[in-house]
Amino acid sequence: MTSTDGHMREVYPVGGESYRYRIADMDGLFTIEVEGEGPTGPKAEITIGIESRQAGEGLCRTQSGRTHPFAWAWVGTELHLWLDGQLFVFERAETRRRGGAENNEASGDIVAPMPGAVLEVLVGEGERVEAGQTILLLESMKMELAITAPRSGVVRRVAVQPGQQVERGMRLVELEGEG
Amino acid sequence: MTSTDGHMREVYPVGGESYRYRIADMDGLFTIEVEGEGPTGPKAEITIGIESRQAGEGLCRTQSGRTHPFAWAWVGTELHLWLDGQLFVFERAETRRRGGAENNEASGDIVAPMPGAVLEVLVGEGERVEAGQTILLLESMKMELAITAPRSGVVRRVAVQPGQQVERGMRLVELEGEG
Amino acid sequence: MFTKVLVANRGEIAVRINQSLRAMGIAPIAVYSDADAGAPHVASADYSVALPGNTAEETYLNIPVIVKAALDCGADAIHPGYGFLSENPEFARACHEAGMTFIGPTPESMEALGDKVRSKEIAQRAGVPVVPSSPVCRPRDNATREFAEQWGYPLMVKAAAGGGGRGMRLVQDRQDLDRAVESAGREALAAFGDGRVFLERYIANPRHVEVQVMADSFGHTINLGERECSIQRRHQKIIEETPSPAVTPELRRRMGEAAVAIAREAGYVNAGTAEFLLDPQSGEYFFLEMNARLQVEHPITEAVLGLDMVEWQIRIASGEPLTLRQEEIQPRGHAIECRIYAEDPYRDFAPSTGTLLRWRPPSGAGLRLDSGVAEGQEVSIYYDPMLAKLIAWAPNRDLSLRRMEVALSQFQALGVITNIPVLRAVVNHPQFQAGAYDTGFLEWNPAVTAPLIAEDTQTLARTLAAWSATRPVATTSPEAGTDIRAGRRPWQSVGQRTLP
Amino acid sequence: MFTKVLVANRGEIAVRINQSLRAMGIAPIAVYSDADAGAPHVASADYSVALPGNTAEETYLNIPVIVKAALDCGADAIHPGYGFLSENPEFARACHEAGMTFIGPTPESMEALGDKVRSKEIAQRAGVPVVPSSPVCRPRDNATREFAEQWGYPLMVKAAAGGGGRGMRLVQDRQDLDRAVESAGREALAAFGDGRVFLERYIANPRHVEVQVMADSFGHTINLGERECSIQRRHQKIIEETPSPAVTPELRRRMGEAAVAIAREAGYVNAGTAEFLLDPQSGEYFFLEMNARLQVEHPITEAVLGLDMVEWQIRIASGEPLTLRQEEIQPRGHAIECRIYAEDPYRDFAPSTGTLLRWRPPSGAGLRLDSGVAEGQEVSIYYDPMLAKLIAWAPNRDLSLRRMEVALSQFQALGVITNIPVLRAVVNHPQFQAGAYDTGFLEWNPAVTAPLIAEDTQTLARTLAAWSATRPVATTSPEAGTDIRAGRRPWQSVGQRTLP
Repeated sequence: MTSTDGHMREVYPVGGESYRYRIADMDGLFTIEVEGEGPTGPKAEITIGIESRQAGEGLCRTQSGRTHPFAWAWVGTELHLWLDGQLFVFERAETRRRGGAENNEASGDIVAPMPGAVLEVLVGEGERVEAGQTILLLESMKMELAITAPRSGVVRRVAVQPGQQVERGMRLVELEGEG
Repeated sequence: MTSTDGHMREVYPVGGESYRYRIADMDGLFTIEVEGEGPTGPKAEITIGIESRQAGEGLCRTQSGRTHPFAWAWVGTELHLWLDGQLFVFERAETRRRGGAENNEASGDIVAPMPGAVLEVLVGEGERVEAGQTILLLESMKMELAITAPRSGVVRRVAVQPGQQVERGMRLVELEGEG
Repeated sequence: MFTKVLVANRGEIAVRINQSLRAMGIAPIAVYSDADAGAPHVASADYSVALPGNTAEETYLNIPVIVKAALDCGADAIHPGYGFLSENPEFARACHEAGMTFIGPTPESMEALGDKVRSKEIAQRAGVPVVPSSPVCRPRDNATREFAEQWGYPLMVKAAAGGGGRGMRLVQDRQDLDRAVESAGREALAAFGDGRVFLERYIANPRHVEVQVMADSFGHTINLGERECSIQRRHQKIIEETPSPAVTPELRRRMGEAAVAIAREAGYVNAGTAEFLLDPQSGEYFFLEMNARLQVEHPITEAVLGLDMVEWQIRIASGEPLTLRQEEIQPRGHAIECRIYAEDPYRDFAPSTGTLLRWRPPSGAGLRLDSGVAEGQEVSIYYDPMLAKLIAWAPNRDLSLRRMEVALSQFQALGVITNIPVLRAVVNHPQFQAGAYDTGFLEWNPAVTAPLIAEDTQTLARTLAAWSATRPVATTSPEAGTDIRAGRRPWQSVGQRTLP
Repeated sequence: MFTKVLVANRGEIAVRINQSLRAMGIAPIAVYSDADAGAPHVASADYSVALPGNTAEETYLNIPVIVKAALDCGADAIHPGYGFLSENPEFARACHEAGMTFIGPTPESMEALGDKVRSKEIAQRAGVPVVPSSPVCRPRDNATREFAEQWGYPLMVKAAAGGGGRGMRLVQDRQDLDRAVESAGREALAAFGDGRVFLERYIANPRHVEVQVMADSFGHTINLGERECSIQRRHQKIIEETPSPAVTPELRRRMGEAAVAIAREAGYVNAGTAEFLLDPQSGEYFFLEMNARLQVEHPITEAVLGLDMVEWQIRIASGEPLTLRQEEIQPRGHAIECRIYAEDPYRDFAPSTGTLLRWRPPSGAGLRLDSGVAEGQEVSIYYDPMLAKLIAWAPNRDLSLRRMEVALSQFQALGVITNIPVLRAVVNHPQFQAGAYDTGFLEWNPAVTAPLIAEDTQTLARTLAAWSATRPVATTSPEAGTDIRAGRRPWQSVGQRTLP
């Protein structure tokens, strides 16, 4: 769980951009290098409160006196950060190689956006689908969610069947063509 | 911190009585023997929530359906138990041998009932005091607290001096005679 | 008065009903599924009964098991809350047959009013305008298609037994009709145990305004004013306020009288809500449906009127007269409610599950939190993703909105993704603040679901995230394993650092 | 209106003022001692300034350092809260001299009214009866002894600059007089930076009733009704309610007019409170003192009147007129406040310190929590042991008491000992419920500080304690060190056990 030296990938809420950090922790001191960003900002004082294995809280005060309460929690490999009433989600870059949801999508996989049960599969293997076409129905928390094709293409593989429980990020259908 | 097998002494809120427990923890199952009490009560189902090193919470449901939320926290060697809106404090029996506050009192010591600073010592060693006489002033949280003699006697030793910080249970004055 | 009341529900509404019961000196009895064994609605009750299983059908919709639990515990009455069995006349009948009071309307008026088709007929008899709609329909049915051809698209599919946006579909054109009817029917069956749906003419850009009514068993019926519920996503309300910025005193009087007329026509007893679509331009309103139960958003009415609606529900059910007079119903100040959902606004509001690792709601002047969860609780896939409701009251609308905004900005919820940033963005939106909004607000303002965050806040977030990632976890922390007394002070300053 | 306001306080009142400021669009600035670096009153502010040190003298009573902090941050005004510097005219003057507004009365009327001796003279000029008292006195002083001989014992020693029970002593006979004067003077000096004390005739078994006044700078002064504050331990209030069960409408009118007359006589501006002793038998009242600041118990007045008193304090200080008319001041329902103290009722209310390992306050209909702490926070020896205030409102007194009792029974605070069981026992006491109590209530009912607990509850407690002691701690837990995803579900059933 400790990532005293590693990269982090920002997945949220600023969609397009991706920042990498290299963090070196030496005797409680640390330096942060932000790839592609040079400037060094104002000094800040950080006060931390109780920490558990999964979550912690703190208060960050910059030199201008501006005060920012924050809190964090590890949700799987994601670091969820609450700051000034906003939520930011970061993902460790290493997990990318193991295949995260976003990565799969780019490769042609359609993944479950939430945990739930497969209600109905509306396409078959080899079938041609149009962008926006509903290909699968998921049920979660008493609601139905229609999973639509992100682009046109041909269904290479259907990875799930009706009634099956799925986790978030699990592959449902594999598309090929018109990538 | 783990007391999977040990004695516990009840110090609160039922003043006079003292209960001891022997707890055996084997493979997650446990039995509780209560010294001096024989009867076996109704079956109960316990559901536990998150636990940290120091605190935890649970719900106890007896066979009649009566439901009791509870929570506990370790405060030093004391186990604080919140049950049905009441607070119960238990102390591990072992600590008795190391000398708790109550024990000292019986032996003639007057101990600090709260943490704070000694403001004034009103008696000298060798001086005779009457029961109820103010012997020392403590300050804590901006308030003065007068420490009075629990019984008449002669001051054997004054263990603190004005300005000194004291912890709860720390010996302030030693009395002798008329025990 | 009752001695023991079983609350046939879960989550925040069961906790809230438990509180009123205990304040009245009545012992609440909770029921719970396997997943809810440690939930706050169980902890806040005096007695509890396990309902084995996890799906709603096995547990909170399971009439025989719930009635048996109530009998076994010696309950005098059952409060159904909202959702689940609250508008199921079979359940009300089963309670009566078992010799217990059902806290709500009679099965007969529930059948008549809870059914969206029959309730419209009642409204028409009471002289209240309604939105044109079809009889109950099935996919690929001729009558269904005829109605669709007559009124044209878009059209709404709605569950006859429904509420809360469940079993509801907007149909844009002919080719989607059958699938929508099918899908809505299936969802309605799962949610309400009743798969009947019907079609309704789609009114574009209306406001959704509802009127609360309360009636006792001696024929005394009053209205408790309106609630504006136009901020919706997927036809489900997320923010409500009262008084409505769109309702003039004259309109308030007319809509209030209309709601009371419908309740009287149906012989209605207990709390109910008449929902209307309001055309903000013309001031025309159309009766939509009557919810024959307590509403999710009842706390805002309680806040401006200073009363306990659940207490009145229980008093009325026990046979007491409603002693409030219509002329006493004078709202004071303004109240707004935000529903905190475990859902990801950045992933099209998909439900989010997990463990609530931090749950630190705000509190203070003018704030009320009705919560069904606690820190450490697991949010499962089985039930509605609404975690809590935050209510802000203030002497005027402006201050109540500001209080809400401040409170939302301080609400720490981590472990599951919530819609709090969206709620904040709506409350901060100039159009919302001006009161000039309708049910299309979220659709027309996609920016509120992707709020702009200042660049320096983003930079700070990135830096703190990197910093948080360096925090030692408990297993590698130096004091792990030592006596807690030796642990470091819970708050400590880590000194000055240069932040990029 | 102001842009930035520094709040020269800590704890719940600083958090509460921050909330009103933010709701008004004003940026709050917090100040904090070393021990308070992570406290909620800092987290709820937009800016913060460290006050090095920990004692009140070094930090929250340090006028030059606080004024400099305000200037450095560009504050337009300073809100002093209650306690600390709130009634210190030097501080108000220092604010004015630095070009900032002090949110409170003028230093002159503060000096006149805040001083208990001079305030009595003002009351007498306004034609309001007062309790006989001596001039400012010193130990072993002739005038002091003369007053004592004239009125006899018991006598009260009180701090001229005091409030909240600090610097107050009951003297039972002659031999204790000098020590009491000395000790009260020292405590007053530490608490208020002003060691002057005086003697006052002791009225046996009175009720303590206070009237809230509010005045703008244009001569408009109104009263906001009374608060009953008779439940006290060590002369410090722990439970307050409004309306008072002892005050008739006629008495309410007379006491309200008396309070306004005193404020007018003193040229008083902003919020202030006239405290009275009330003889419940004769209905006679005696003016006691005027608190020239916000009171701890102001939320119960806010609850029944539906207004934000801090907002009005700020508006009035910024030069706005008070637009509320006396005839608009109509209380609705009943409100009660319980002060949650970190103190051990079973050890003579000695302050309790430590870490708040669990802090799970109740929430819901009619409840308000004003809190200065959060779970994980350390409660230090340096400041007042009041952690939070719980306020319950309901349409009537009976229901508000019941709501409070239910809420207290659900309030989980572990890690420091609190007075919650005592508060509960008082609210449950038949004498309190009948409204027939006075300031001697706790003294005459020692049982409330040692409530009887049913034998089966005790047995269950013992068993659960033994059981809790068997719980594995994190360091020996099997999943420690594993990925959190593999951790066990946060709630799990451990099955059926036979409990002794």
